[in-house]
Amino acid sequence: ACGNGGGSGDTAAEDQNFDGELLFTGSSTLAPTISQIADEFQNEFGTWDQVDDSLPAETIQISVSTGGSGAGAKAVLDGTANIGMLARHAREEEREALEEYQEAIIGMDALLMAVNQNNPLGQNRSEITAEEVQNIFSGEWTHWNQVDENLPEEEIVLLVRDVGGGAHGVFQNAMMGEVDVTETAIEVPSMTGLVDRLMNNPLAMGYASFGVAEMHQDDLVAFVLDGVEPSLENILDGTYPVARPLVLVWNGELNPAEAAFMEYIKSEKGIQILDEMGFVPVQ
Amino acid sequence: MFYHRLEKLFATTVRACTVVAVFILALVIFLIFRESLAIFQEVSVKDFLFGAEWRPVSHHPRIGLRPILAATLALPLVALVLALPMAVGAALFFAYLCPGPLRRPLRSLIDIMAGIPSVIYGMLGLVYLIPLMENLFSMSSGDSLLAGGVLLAIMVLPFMISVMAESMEAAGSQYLEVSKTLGVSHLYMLRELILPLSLKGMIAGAVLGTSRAMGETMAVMMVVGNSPLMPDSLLGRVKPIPSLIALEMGSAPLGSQHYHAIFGAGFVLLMLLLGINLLFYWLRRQIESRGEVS
Amino acid sequence: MKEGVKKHWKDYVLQSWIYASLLVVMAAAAFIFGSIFIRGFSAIDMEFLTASPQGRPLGSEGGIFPAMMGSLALGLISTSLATILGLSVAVYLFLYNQSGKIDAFVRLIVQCIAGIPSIILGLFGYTFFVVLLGFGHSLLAGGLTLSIMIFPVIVINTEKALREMVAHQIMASHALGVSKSYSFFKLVWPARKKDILSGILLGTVYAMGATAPIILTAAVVSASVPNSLFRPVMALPYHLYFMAAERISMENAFGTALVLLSMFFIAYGISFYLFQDRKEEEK
Amino acid sequence: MTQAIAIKNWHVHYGKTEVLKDISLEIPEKKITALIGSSGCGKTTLLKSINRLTEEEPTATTRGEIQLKGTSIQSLPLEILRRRIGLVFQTPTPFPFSIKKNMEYGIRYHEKLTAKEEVMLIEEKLKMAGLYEEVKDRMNLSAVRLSGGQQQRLCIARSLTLNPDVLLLDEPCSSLDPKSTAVIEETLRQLAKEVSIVIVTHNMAQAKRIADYTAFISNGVLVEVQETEALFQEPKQEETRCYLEGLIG
Amino acid sequence: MTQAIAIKNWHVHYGKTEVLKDISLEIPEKKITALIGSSGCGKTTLLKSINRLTEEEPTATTRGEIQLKGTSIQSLPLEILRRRIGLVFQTPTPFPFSIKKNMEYGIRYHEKLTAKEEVMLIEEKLKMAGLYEEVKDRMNLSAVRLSGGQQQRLCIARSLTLNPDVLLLDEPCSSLDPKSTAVIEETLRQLAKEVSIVIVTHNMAQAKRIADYTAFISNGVLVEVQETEALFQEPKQEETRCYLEGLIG
Ligand SMILES: Nc1ncnc2c1ncn2[C@@H]1O[C@H](COP(=O)(O)OP(=O)(O)OP(=O)(O)O)[C@@H](O)[C@H]1O
Ligand SMILES: Nc1ncnc2c1ncn2[C@@H]1O[C@H](COP(=O)(O)OP(=O)(O)OP(=O)(O)O)[C@@H](O)[C@H]1O
Ligand SMILES: [Mg+2]
Ligand SMILES: [Mg+2]
Ligand SMILES: O=P([O-])([O-])[O-]
Repeated sequence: ACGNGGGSGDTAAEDQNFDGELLFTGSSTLAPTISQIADEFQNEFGTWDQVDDSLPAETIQISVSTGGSGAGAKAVLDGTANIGMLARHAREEEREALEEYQEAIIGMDALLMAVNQNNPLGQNRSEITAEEVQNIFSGEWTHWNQVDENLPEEEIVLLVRDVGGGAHGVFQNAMMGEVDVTETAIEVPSMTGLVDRLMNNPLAMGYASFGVAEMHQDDLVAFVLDGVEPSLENILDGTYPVARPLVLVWNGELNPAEAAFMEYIKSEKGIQILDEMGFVPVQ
Repeated sequence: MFYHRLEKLFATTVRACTVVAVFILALVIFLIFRESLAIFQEVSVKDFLFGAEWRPVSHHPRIGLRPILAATLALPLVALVLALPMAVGAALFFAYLCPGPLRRPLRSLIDIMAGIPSVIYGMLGLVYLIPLMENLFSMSSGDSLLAGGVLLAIMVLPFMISVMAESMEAAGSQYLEVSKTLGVSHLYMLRELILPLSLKGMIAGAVLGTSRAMGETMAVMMVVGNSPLMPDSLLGRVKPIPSLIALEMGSAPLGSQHYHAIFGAGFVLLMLLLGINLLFYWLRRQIESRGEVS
Repeated sequence: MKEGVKKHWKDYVLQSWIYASLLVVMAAAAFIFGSIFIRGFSAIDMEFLTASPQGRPLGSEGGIFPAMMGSLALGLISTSLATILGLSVAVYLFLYNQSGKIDAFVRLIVQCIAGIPSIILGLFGYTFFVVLLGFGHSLLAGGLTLSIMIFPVIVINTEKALREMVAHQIMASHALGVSKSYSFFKLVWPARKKDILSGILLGTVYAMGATAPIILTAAVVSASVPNSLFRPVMALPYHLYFMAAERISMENAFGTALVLLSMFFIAYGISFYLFQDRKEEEK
Repeated sequence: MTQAIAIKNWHVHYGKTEVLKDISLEIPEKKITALIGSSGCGKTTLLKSINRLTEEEPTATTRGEIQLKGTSIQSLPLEILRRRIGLVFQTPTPFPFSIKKNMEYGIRYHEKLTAKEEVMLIEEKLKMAGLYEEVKDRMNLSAVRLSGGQQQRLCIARSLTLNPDVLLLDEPCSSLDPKSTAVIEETLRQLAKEVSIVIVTHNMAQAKRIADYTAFISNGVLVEVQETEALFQEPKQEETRCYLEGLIG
Repeated sequence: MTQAIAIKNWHVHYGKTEVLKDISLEIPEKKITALIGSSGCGKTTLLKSINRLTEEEPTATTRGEIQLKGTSIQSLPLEILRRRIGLVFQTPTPFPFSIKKNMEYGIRYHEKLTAKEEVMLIEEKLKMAGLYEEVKDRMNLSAVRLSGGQQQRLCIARSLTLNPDVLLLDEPCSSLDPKSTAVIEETLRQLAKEVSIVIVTHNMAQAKRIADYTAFISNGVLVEVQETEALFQEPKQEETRCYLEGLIG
């Protein structure tokens, strides 16, 4: 709970200003997890005074919205959300724009180079090199037989996140450098949507969030990248190159309600849910 | 006396609201324009409209609307080509062939179809149309200009039918009886009298339908793939302005170049549609003034 | 030849064209309504209508109650505002304005507002209501944005209803030396209220079905039942979009679509009934 | 002869077409004056000018002066003017309410009466319009269910509730059967004892039967006005003669 | 005297109101028969009955028989019947096409003519309707730009293109100026040499001028029919006399 610095005389005034409703906005990767935690939180306590008796007896109400990591940073910036969810590091501009930038890294995720389980390449091998990935995503190679002569001459259907997605920037920086992703790629507005399309199209290739891919292990093939397996350990120790943090950002001091919920996210319960959702919690 | 005193208040309210309504349009145009102004300080209008690439957040940002603009125009065009013949045919039916008792239920059905929210159309497109396209054209992925066009055609069809049937009735009903006295058949009358008379009504329906299609967001966004490519093939993927706004606006940081570029695109779309509406207004005036002569 | 009807080949072409078009339209209608009813019906049960979204990812289980309430709230707010504005404009044109030029001008403006695409209204709502006026991502901002969208519909429908008012009756009322507000409240409104109301109702459902204007102004993926004007809300169309585009649950997407569509049918039913009633009266 | 209304050099344009050209005409008090003329010559427009209903037509512009008992109608507040000058239209225009509500409509706006006074006033005016006996037992019947003739008399009665000095009637019998017509004509003759009446009619016989004076308008111009007898017997103008003989219109 | 049309015990209801009651009337061949009667008495309905346009009114029901030259009109195919019986309405109803197209409309449906035959037919009929000289140099002018009288004559000519045996005219001159009226009256007199004509008119003078026979209808009942002269001089029925003296309607 928050510090009880204020004298008890102020409680009435505090009650008046107390804001028991929180809005989280941002990463579509992170949104399901946060809403899951929020759901548990609401079910467990119901009203704020149950969380901490210095808080008033107002109903706990936590809303979660998505729009991509960019939208999360922006919402905090324009004041439309309490806390932004980012599935990447905050950009320099974003940090600068916020007067009192604050953040908490709650977990790690990685982007897996993934194809459908019936994909010709996926059935042939389990490894891919960074150079191949770059050739495919830059549009250099447009057909599967260019990746490997034995494969049929069929179009590579590329699935990427729209520019608002955290994955977009992370992938760009880690894999593409200065080279642009080809315009022919299909932009999908969320990670779950991207993975779903991947599961339904044998000719598709895309980058899948580790967490989301976990849930659909049987339908996807995730490649070993340059000899590094996308495993929990490799992601945590940074050997797997396309890893990204899951960050919550806000501006200034947390208010009592925000602080109380933040505490909960970092608690045993929060960590357990994060883990269940396929992410790698960090303390 | 209550109503003597009310009159002033009522008249003032009514007038004030009308003024407010007029100002809403000005405000919308002004604000969208103001927010897009900054982009034209970095990119020339010409480069903005006709630049070949839209990569607002690349390492080397390029802000060119050409493929987006082309898609914005191509989508309603495809929809129009598909919907127009059917709209005219069905409108003829509703205006002049529909048996009396079926008239109102069927017209209501058309009205309801015209009012179905576009997300519902988008969802149906996603679930049924895209797989269908993949099978029909053995595409590796069904998202395409054609899918968007087909979906838009289905969406604007009821709307166009309803506009056209109304104007066909208005244009032809006064001549029905005369035509009958000349002993000609119903079909003869339809093709020799009603069709030529409804020409302007059909154009109006087509224009209105096109303008609807051009501004449509949700349904289109769900089936066109949203790749900023030139629409050089019906089976290619495209990204029109409404999709661009809906997809990118959420994440463009307030005040960034990307943010202003999105407003710039929005302003272009707004101008396009206002232009079409002015055209329509002019057309309708033509039709009405013709009505007076006869 | 039956009844001496001579058929030209053009008649056959015309006839087949008309009936082919009709067939396409009817087939589309049957398909749209059929698929939504069949698939939607199996998704709907008591829980779906009364619970909040649950499951992981969020929305794959549970219900849509907050979204229904959110949509109703958005419909209510936008309708009340748009009605004040729309009725005023229609009444002004019908009773007060005496200049043909102003009449044409106002009509043109209304026509133009009707022509603004909903996504642009969303952009406008975001800059004006959300950021400039500081309403934030909220029910109020969304309601205001939607009210701009439906106000032309209400003007046009009200105008239609007023135009059916016999011009002579209005003149007769003027001839009795009463004021215009008296004419409106004592003559026009009692005589035409059913038509006006049904026109307004159609505006309401139009607002409740719109997605693009509320993405940037009001809608979130998860929120409680609306209880404040300054809070974001869930809304049926946005929830539907979220379910379908992110492939969270097609079943629930269809269920949501059916609920949305049912609202349409109810509204049309009411306006159909009002209309019927009036026809009876006139006999 | 005192005048109820004096029209002086009156012009009306609809948009650019002049439909009334320099009309000067005096309406005598407590008499019936008939306006005749072919369709579209401007009779209705003249009536509308008198109680300023032309102002409600978006495209109409007017010039000249009209006086009500010596005062310019422009200087009178609209409500007072229209109270003093009633107008009944060609097609009966009952409001789609009950007979009672139709009668109350004008009263309630202009006056504060007790329920009893109101009932009495309504009764009196319905009697003046010769409708009372037919409707007294069904005052709550919707007015649109009355026959055309009854509707028209209701409209006359409704105008009378405001105790007007002048009553303008625009072809009040054109859509009525002969019997209703006869009743209304009788009603008007009775009313003329107290009210100045102007009636537009396309029926020469009717003008002959009830009007004290008759004015003939052609194409927006007042051709002549005379005592009715005289006008029909010996019109001063050639144009009037042609019209009366059925050569025109 | 042979009859073009024989109407026997003809009734028409609109919904529940009977607007024509037991009409029996014979229309002589190659003569002009005028129908007179007050507004709403059923004149138009009678004309519509003759070429079965009443069937197009959803609420109309009919009883009785009408014969065209001895054959029941019910037994004739609709298209043939309407070809043989033309109908011209009160308001001129040209299609908003060129004069030429207006004339071609009926011809092209019913007949297969060479271009030359067609031109000649159109010319002939325009001459019959007394319009040819006025329009021969501008056959491609839009018909709606013609004056009212010219439009009405065009409608007559258009009906004539089908070579009808009978021509029905519903107040063809009511919206026309005296000069146009005179031209059309002359046209009808000429036409009567070849075609049987029925004309509805509210203008007694017109009936006197052109009709051989006149029938008076009142409230859906045929009151009397006589040679025109006789009817106007010595009407057999009291009701007719009243009507002619302007006491009713
Ligand atoms: N609101 C209007 N706008 C434009 N023109 C009008 C309007 N009202 C009437 N007119 C025109 O003004 C002329 C005179 O009309 P008015 O109604 O006064 O004629 P009238 O003598 O009453 O004819 P009728 O006997 O047919 O009632 C007509 O040519 C008519 O077309
Ligand atoms: N389609 C219809 N439905 C119901 N009633 C009708 C219809 N057409 C005409 N009537 C009624 O039938 C009666 C006769 O109408 P009709 O048109 O035959 O009269 P008319 O003698 O031609 O009158 P006018 O001289 O005014 O043209 C009228 O009372 C009219 O209201
Ligand atoms: Mg008039
Ligand atoms: Mg008639
Ligand atoms: O989690 P995202 O930022 O990629 O939506």
